[in-house]
Amino acid sequence: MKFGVVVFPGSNCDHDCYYALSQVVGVETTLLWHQERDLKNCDAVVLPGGFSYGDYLRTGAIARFSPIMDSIRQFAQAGGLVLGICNGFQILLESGLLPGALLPNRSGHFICRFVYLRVENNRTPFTSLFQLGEVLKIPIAHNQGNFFASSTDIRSFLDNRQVVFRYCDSRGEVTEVSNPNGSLESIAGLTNCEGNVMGMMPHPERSAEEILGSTDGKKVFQSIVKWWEEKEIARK
Amino acid sequence: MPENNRKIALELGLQEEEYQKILTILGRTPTPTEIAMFSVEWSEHCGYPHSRKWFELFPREGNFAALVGEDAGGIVYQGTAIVFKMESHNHPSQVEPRQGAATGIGGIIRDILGSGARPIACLDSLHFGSLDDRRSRYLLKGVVDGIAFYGNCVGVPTVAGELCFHPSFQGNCLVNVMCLGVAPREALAPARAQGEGNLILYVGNKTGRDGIGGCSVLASQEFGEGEEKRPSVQIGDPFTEKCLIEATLEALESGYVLGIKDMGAAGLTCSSSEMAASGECGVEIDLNRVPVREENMEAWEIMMSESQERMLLCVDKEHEQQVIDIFHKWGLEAATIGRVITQDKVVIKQRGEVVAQIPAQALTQPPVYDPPQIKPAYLDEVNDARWRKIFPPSDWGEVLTKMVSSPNLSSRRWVYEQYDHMVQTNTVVLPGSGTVILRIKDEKWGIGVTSDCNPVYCYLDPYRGTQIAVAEAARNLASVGARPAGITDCLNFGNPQKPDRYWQFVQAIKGLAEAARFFGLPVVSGNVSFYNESPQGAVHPTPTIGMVGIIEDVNRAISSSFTQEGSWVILLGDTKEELGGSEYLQLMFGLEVGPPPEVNLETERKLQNLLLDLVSRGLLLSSLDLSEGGLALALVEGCVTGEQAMGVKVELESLGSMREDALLFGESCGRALVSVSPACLAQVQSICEKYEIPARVLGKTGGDKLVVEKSSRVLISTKVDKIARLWTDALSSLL
Amino acid sequence: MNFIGKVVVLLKEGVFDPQGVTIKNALHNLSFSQVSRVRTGKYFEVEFEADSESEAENQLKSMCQELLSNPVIEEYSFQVETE
Amino acid sequence: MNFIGKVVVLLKEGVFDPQGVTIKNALHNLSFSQVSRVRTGKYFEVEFEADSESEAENQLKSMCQELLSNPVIEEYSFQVETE
Ligand SMILES: Nc1ncnc2c1ncn2[C@@H]1O[C@H](COP(=O)(O)OP(=O)(O)O)[C@@H](O)[C@H]1O
Ligand SMILES: [Mg+2]
Repeated sequence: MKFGVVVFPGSNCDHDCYYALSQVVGVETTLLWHQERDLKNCDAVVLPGGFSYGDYLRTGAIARFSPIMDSIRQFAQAGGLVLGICNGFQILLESGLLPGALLPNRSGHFICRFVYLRVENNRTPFTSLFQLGEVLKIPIAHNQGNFFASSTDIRSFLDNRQVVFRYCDSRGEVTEVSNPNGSLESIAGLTNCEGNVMGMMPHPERSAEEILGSTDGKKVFQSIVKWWEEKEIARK
Repeated sequence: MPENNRKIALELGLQEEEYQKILTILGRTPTPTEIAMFSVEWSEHCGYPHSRKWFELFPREGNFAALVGEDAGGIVYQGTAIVFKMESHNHPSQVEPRQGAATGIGGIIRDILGSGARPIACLDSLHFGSLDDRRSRYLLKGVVDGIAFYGNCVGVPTVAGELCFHPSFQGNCLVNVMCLGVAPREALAPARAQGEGNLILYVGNKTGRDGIGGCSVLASQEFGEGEEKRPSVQIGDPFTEKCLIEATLEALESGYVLGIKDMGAAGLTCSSSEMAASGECGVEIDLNRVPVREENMEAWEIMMSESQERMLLCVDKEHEQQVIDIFHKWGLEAATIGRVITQDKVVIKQRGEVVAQIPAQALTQPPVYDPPQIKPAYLDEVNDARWRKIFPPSDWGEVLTKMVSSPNLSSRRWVYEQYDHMVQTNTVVLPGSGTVILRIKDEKWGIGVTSDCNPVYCYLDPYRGTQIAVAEAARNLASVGARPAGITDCLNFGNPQKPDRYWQFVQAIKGLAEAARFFGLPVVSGNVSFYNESPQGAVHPTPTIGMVGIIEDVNRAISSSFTQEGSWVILLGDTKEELGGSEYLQLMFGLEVGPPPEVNLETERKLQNLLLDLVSRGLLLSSLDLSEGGLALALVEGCVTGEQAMGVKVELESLGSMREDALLFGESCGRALVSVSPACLAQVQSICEKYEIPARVLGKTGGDKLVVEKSSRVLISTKVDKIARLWTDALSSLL
Repeated sequence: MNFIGKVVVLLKEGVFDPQGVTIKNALHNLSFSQVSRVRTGKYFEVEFEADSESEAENQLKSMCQELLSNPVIEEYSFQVETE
Repeated sequence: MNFIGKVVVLLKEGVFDPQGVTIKNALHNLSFSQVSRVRTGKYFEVEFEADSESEAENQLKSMCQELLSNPVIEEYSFQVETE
């Protein structure tokens, strides 16, 4: 299996994702420059965190027009796996690959800290190694992670089980206090209807090694690998 | 005409005798462009005329191989260069806190980038006036917002720093920023021009009229009352900086870049002349080729502009296009603006005419001054130990509550959570849980980094105060297992032409030099910021120390939080009856009197070695050096900084008899608080004996209360949850 | 012809505006207690060429829709002036 | 009486506006090549009470000077409307 990590100007978690995938998970990984259209036969694409185009104007607003996004749109429509992390999530929303929007954090500040997430759906390519309801420890680092959508949309996300991660406390309770940024329904991660595109604000690549304080993020990447390998076996 | 030029020179801040010196160097009347170039290059900020001679006192070598060059210096460990430098952005931040602080981060990152290293961490040491004051709160919020805005966007984690409030910073805040970078030793790039005919390449943002004369005007003058002629402040563009970092590192990797320098203070003047001078050659520059943002810019404006996010490169003439292509790929300006010549000259042309022609060596060797020093009169008044007469309060629990929720002692979480301190995934001990440790991917070893200075100690005794800052920074590092390796500094003082201020400065330099030499720490880089004065007077002397250490096995790194119930809590080092300069006296009695605690460098060294030994053997569960707030605050930090708050019960009888306030809140140097599992206690004690450091077992961790007793009398007994909440939320609730 | 488009982008009514709340509180602290609400938004001045005023308006509208605003959370309004 | 103050805060002429440059480049990439410049600014709508229109203008002016703009790098303009 082969991963591609997109490099937009201003991405700053591209190398971290590359390291986590290639060195920690141990899967073939390549960097994809935003000006290119070739996805280099990747089986999964990661849009990393950072500040593409400085977040000038709006987060993700300018990156969505990069040439590579055309290819990613086609790739996703054909069922390809796309994971957007933090700024990558924001880009997916701006490009319409995921529904909704991310507003500035309720506190008005950037927040960098470990949070807890509850797994709401483990039947996605991104969470297949988790138990339903499992509590993960993964850091966030963002200014605009406050998820917003109309109440009817939110309803349908919940009904379709598109909500994959919710912010919770260490015991798995979803409370007002455990919501770091004001996201509606404490949404931290969301897939599209089909389930092959996921965006999440927390950073799995920052919690992929014991020395960084948690390995829960590693399992997000490993889930993708497992899901893909099983599909390959089924196909053969 | 000559008379007019002399007037321009004086207006730009040059002294009469400096102007005369320029006449001698050139043998003619300088052109306005030349005057502008001299004025910035010889300014306090770039040329260090009032401080340079003292730098000779600093050790340039130490326990580890050191790099001490013209630019960012550093140390070398196992073939890896670790370069670091600190710089002030006080005056711009006072005027426009958000952009002032932001461009400070941008500038120091480019400084490190200019050495060819990848920036891997930033630190910020911040000093503001009293938090009761609205303007101080505005400045704090703006500065933190600016550092977050810039630092988070460029993807360099801001991992540590300091935050201190004191009325002396009311009209003049201090914003000191530090950056650290790493590169293979042989990949470092020189800051020089070389090889006749090679090209001078300008890359990054366009040049505008912003920040013109920033360093000569802004950083080299005091703030006056109701200042109208406010200097322009630059706007930070972290997006361009991020691209500049990647493009520059890519260009360096190509091998076609022969020299590089950031365009910081004094912009093109400084970068071009210093590259020429250190390459012992000259450069010829055509200003018509400089990418400019505004039309009709005068030569002197282009030469003085401090537009941000620019670098100057010396490029192999055969490979100009390859290098340009790299910058274009990242969407950056790249223009060949000149070439290297053999003569010792900086030649500046505009519209086909030579507008400046100055010997590079002379331009980069500003005059050196040694103004008079007088020991300030206040010193005897404030160092009279009058605190011994004060009557201690009766309820220590209440005092503790007040201390943990005070501006200076409460948790800094409100600050560091606004900074992305994890990007690059190297931060293995996070801010707030001890001294920060960074790993180096694929290496076993790691880096510890800290900054420190207590301005009140330095006010009461600049020499001793500075030594304490060095000792404390070293103790910070040793307590988590990092061996102190090198120092950078940022020396913030008042007007050097006032003899009492200058005396403070010289005392601090001497204290720093001696302590650094004693500990085997080279001073690899630094920065001097004078004229930190407002109509209320000078700031307290603040020689901020930035220190870097090496931890041999990064997996051994520990934090300050108690981690295991039932572990023994041990105080290393002696507690003396010392309260001078303490936070306790200031907060509880409004007293700022000395003398500050004694510092014994020999004992400090023994303690450092002991801590390093204990950590490397994996014998400690937690470790934290004592500083402001003394033993009581160290206990609080042990209890509340972990994932789950944990109680502790201690008995202080073994520390000897003295005032209870000194016991609890005294700030004696040379101490650390460690916790040890019962199985290791005997071994730890015998190692402490070997190092001749007293180790007093105070009690055990566990429960949900912080309990402090003396001779079985309860001094403090309080729920840790409550203390944790107070400590953590204090700062944000005061804002 | 040269035009200046003046564009205001606001969060839609009903979308929480934390910056607005922060600024309102700050104004109260400065004793502007008479302030009941603050809405924050973005402002752009776009200088561009177009053949006619109606043409200019059409172009600016496209810019707003395609780039300058996000219809999920924001609404825009503009004015076109000749230079 | 209830007023709405509409405030625009812009970077002063000559002060570098990196956001504006980036947005202009993005518009060019979207083939709005006729755009020669973009200036970015902040926009505020302040709802407040005052006794009269001139009183309202005075108050809004103080808010702009004290909080909404920093005269070192920014300039402001406003309009007051009755609700
Ligand atoms: N301005 C700041 N920026 C980032 N981190 C900070 C800042 N101020 C304090 N910190 C962090 O908060 C923690 C406590 O700070 P402090 O009490 O000054 O440390 P120390 O006890 O080592 O002197 C440390 O991890 C420190 O690096
Ligand atoms: Mg300290």
